[in-house]
Amino acid sequence: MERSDTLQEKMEQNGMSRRTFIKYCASLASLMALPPSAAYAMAEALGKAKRPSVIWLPFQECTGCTESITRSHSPSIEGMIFDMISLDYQETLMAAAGHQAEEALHAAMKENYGKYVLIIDGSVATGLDGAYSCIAGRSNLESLKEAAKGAAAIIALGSCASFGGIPKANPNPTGAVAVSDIIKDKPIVNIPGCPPIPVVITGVLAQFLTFGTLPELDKLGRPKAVYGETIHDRCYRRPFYDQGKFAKTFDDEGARQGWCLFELGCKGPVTYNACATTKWNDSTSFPIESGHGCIGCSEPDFWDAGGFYKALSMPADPLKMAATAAVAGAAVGVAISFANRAKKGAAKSAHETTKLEDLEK
Amino acid sequence: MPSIDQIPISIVSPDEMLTGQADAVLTEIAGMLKRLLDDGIEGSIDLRGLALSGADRVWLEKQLGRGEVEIMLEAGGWSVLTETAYPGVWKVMHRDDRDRVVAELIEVAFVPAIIRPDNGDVKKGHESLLLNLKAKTAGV
Amino acid sequence: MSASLEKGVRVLKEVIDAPIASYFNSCVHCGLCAEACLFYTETGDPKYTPIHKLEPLRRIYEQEYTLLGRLKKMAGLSKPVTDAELDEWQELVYNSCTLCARCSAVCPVGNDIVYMVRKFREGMSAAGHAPEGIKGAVNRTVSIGSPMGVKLPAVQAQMKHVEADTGLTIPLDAEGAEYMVMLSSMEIINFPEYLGAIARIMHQAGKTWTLCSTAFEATNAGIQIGNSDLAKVIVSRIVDGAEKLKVKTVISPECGHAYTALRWEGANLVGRPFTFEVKHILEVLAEFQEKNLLKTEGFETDKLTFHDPCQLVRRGGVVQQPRKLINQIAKNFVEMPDSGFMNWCCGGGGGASAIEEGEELRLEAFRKKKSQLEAVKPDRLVTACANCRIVLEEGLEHYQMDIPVVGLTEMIAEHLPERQKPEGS
Amino acid sequence: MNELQFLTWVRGTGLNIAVGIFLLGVLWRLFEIYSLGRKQDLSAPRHASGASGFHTIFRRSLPPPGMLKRSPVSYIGGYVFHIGLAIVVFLFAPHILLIKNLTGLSWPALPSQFIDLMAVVTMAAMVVVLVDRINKPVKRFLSTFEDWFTWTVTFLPVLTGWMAVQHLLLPYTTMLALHILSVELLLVVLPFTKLFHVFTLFGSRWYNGKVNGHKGVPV
Repeated sequence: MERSDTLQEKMEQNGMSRRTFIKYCASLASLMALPPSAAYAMAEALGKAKRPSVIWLPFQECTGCTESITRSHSPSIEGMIFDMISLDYQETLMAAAGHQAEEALHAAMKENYGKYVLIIDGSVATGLDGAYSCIAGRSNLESLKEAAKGAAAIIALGSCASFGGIPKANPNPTGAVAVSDIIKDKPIVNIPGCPPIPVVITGVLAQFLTFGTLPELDKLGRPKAVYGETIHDRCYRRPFYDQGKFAKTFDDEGARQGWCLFELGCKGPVTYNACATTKWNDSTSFPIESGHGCIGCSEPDFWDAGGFYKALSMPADPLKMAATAAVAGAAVGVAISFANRAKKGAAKSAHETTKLEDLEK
Repeated sequence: MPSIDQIPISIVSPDEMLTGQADAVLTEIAGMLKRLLDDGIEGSIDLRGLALSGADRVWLEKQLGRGEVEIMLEAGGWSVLTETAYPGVWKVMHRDDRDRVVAELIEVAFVPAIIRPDNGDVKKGHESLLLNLKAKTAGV
Repeated sequence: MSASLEKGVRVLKEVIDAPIASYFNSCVHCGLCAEACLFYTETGDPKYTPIHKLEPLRRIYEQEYTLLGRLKKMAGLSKPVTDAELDEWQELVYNSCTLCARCSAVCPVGNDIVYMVRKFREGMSAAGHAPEGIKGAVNRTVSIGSPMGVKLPAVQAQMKHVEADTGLTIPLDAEGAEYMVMLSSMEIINFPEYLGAIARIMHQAGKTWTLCSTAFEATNAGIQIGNSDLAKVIVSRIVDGAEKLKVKTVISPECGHAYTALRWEGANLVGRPFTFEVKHILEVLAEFQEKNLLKTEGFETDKLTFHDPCQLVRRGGVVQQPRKLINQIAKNFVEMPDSGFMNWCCGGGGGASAIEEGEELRLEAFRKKKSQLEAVKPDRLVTACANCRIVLEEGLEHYQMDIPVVGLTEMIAEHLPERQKPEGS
Repeated sequence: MNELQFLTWVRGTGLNIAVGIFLLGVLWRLFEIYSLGRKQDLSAPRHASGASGFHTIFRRSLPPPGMLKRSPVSYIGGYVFHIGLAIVVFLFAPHILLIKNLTGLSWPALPSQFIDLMAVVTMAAMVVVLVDRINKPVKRFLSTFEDWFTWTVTFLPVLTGWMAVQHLLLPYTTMLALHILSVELLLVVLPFTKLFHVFTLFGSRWYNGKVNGHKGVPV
């Protein structure tokens, strides 16, 4: 099937009006915290944009991110954006396989050198020279370095690509690291989440296509517009937190009343994401709405943050060293007491009885 | 002494508090109106990007009031564009085809931009009308 | 480090014990001990804060007996104690401390500060940093037998005088007597009434008693200078005398430190428990009173108040006895503010009265006693310590206050029925 | 390091290290101090000293006659600060939850509003005793770096805890992490500074009371 060259044409083919597209752009602009007027510019630019080449490399991942994007319940427009891009390599989605796929990848990289957008999902294994994760006999580490060279920008999709994610969890047997730990000379947008919210990636792509810019990022490389506030800040159960009303177990009266899940280990206060506003499953709900605390999946090292069901204020690891320290302290103490007693004893045996004349110096 | 259940209890939820944000919105709208008059520059405010409480929204709604025009727009879901009591100030609510609110704006313009048909669209409409006419003539 | 300093430090290493370690670690620098010390309250000079008087001792403790302190010392980060420093501290440890123990009584963390001063004096004296006045007193006590240089003939002269006066025999070296009576040289020289009073009281009570020719002097300047070796020499004479005469009880005279030296320190100095009891004369009198063996007649009618010697109340536990005794012979007994357990020191205890260069400070500190006395305006001041009595008299004279000071024992003796025949004779 | 990682560190590794040093330090210091021993008192007691040591442990918490008047700030400020601190530390619901988590023991909490008030009162009292330390010649004379330092490490947990609860200045998470960190600092320095009086105080009062009991001194 022949593809249309611009989105405008594609829309016309699908019988979609310009106003529909403007509305969609207005919602994207709102999500990306762009000024509302940007919607019109976006609509115009997107309408005329040529299909940029996108190369999507999967590393140590579970395909959850791909699932999240492709199973998004959003209307056809988001799918269309994907149609719009020239997804030249995506192992899971592409029809080609084996040598054919590799050839497609290298052809795309060569043809669009310096212009393509590189999407990575999954963390990069660095242990044993990256041998833990290979595609076509080449380590992810090698592939990443090669693909990054010609990329205009890199999108690290999901917590694994953004921060190392679950492969990096203690004890990290594969030496997993984030994309940003390897690539230092390219703009990288981190879209963490396990999985990330689908609309965020379309928003970032739309902005890149429209303005040729990447969204404003926070210090962890995440779009500020989406990751600017915590789940806790936007949580509908927040008033209960402020009133000190907490569910103590998952089946108590508090839980039934929909009270705050802080004491049940909710990581909402330390998790920066938009789940509480964009929600999941076609805007049905988000974890807290279903009665389970946030597990902080979009934060670095969330897997090792002290247990999903332990309140943030609780010690993560109840006093591992206490017994050892007590024994060591007692040992030090006993050693000093022997030394002290010896010293005191020596002073005593060296005692010279004071006589009257000794009172004078 | 009254028993404990006779003591009246009132629960104040955050939605019942004015944050003062709505005041600022009004001031900004006034500024935008002046720019529209002086320089013809249109403006808009993304209401969902502001931390407005329920009470703020109700208050704002009341302050803005209603004008004479209400436009329904069906494009991938219904949108409602309502003129407020202040001509040139529009309240815009976009919904998608599943009736979810996707954008909620205040637009300051003589006519919201989305209403004005695009030149290209008009041109295409004109062409298809001519074609239509030709077909009718030919068909007779 | 000079040999004497080395010796002093070694002695301190010997005496530092768990209580001292606990006390230093507990101190939070709250400064409340200063509020309890009359040298601070009357001068307002923070250097008289009791815990500060122990600073060199604290550093030696830290440098010698704590791991961190030893590491700091090894790394050369700690300030060593020097002769010059101890010299500077001599005034703080002796002149401005009477071992009155008010600080120990108020310390909120429970530090027995005066216990530490006493121990610190061990090192100070061994290092040769004791004041001349106390050194002299020790010298005389050890070599002559009494801090004022009183010898047995002087006592015998007194005895004769009292015998003539009372018509009673003063027993000397009477083996098997129930009580062995000790004197303080101040009493022998300044307050001879004491011996007569004892003779009459014992006679009336029908008790056997004796003086000891080898141990009549109770005061122990070794305790005041803080040197256990010398204090032991002095106290051993009494122990030997008491054991030789096989007495049941040794009576400490009206002298605070003599009582502490004998009652609480004695056994520890000689290294074994005593075979006899030690009692302060007031304790004995109170016992007599309880058993109805102390009969008096008549009452003092002028306004009396009682100065509690520190070593009797705070360090000795003798609080109620003097009050009961006074009330038997006085109609108008009033208490000074803070009297009893928290009474203020006269300013001359702990050997301080023997330090000539400390006189000015002593008189300054006496203002505390002056204000206590002004609050009740007594006609006469009763006490039970010859040293207090001398210091009080000096202070009162200096501030031109006309309040005579009397010893409680002799005051009681004055109320014994005249010329009463001993029972059964 | 972001907030979650910071918080994870302070409530994990950081807390382990702090509690480890604390326990090690406390045992080491207790041995170091009390193993020095003392000579047996050979003098005959006036009467058996009995429970006088224990009595003094409690009675020394009250001002001796006349002292309250001489140094009201030390006593009243001290009481408010120590009692306030005890209330805030041991009767605040999240702290009880923590103790329950560690030891399984728990007891009823006081209302958060009251704890909040107590925290403010405690801080006020601490500021007052600090000002007193600066103003009073004796206290200033006795004060060393350690005095200012220990005041600060005691004050910080109260301040950061209160600020975390009040959502002041920094996001709750960061403040909570700082709060836990400040408590860890307190735990680490406690055995090696004058703050160790929380342990030796009992020994010191006991020794003092025992000696007094032996002599029959009424305390």
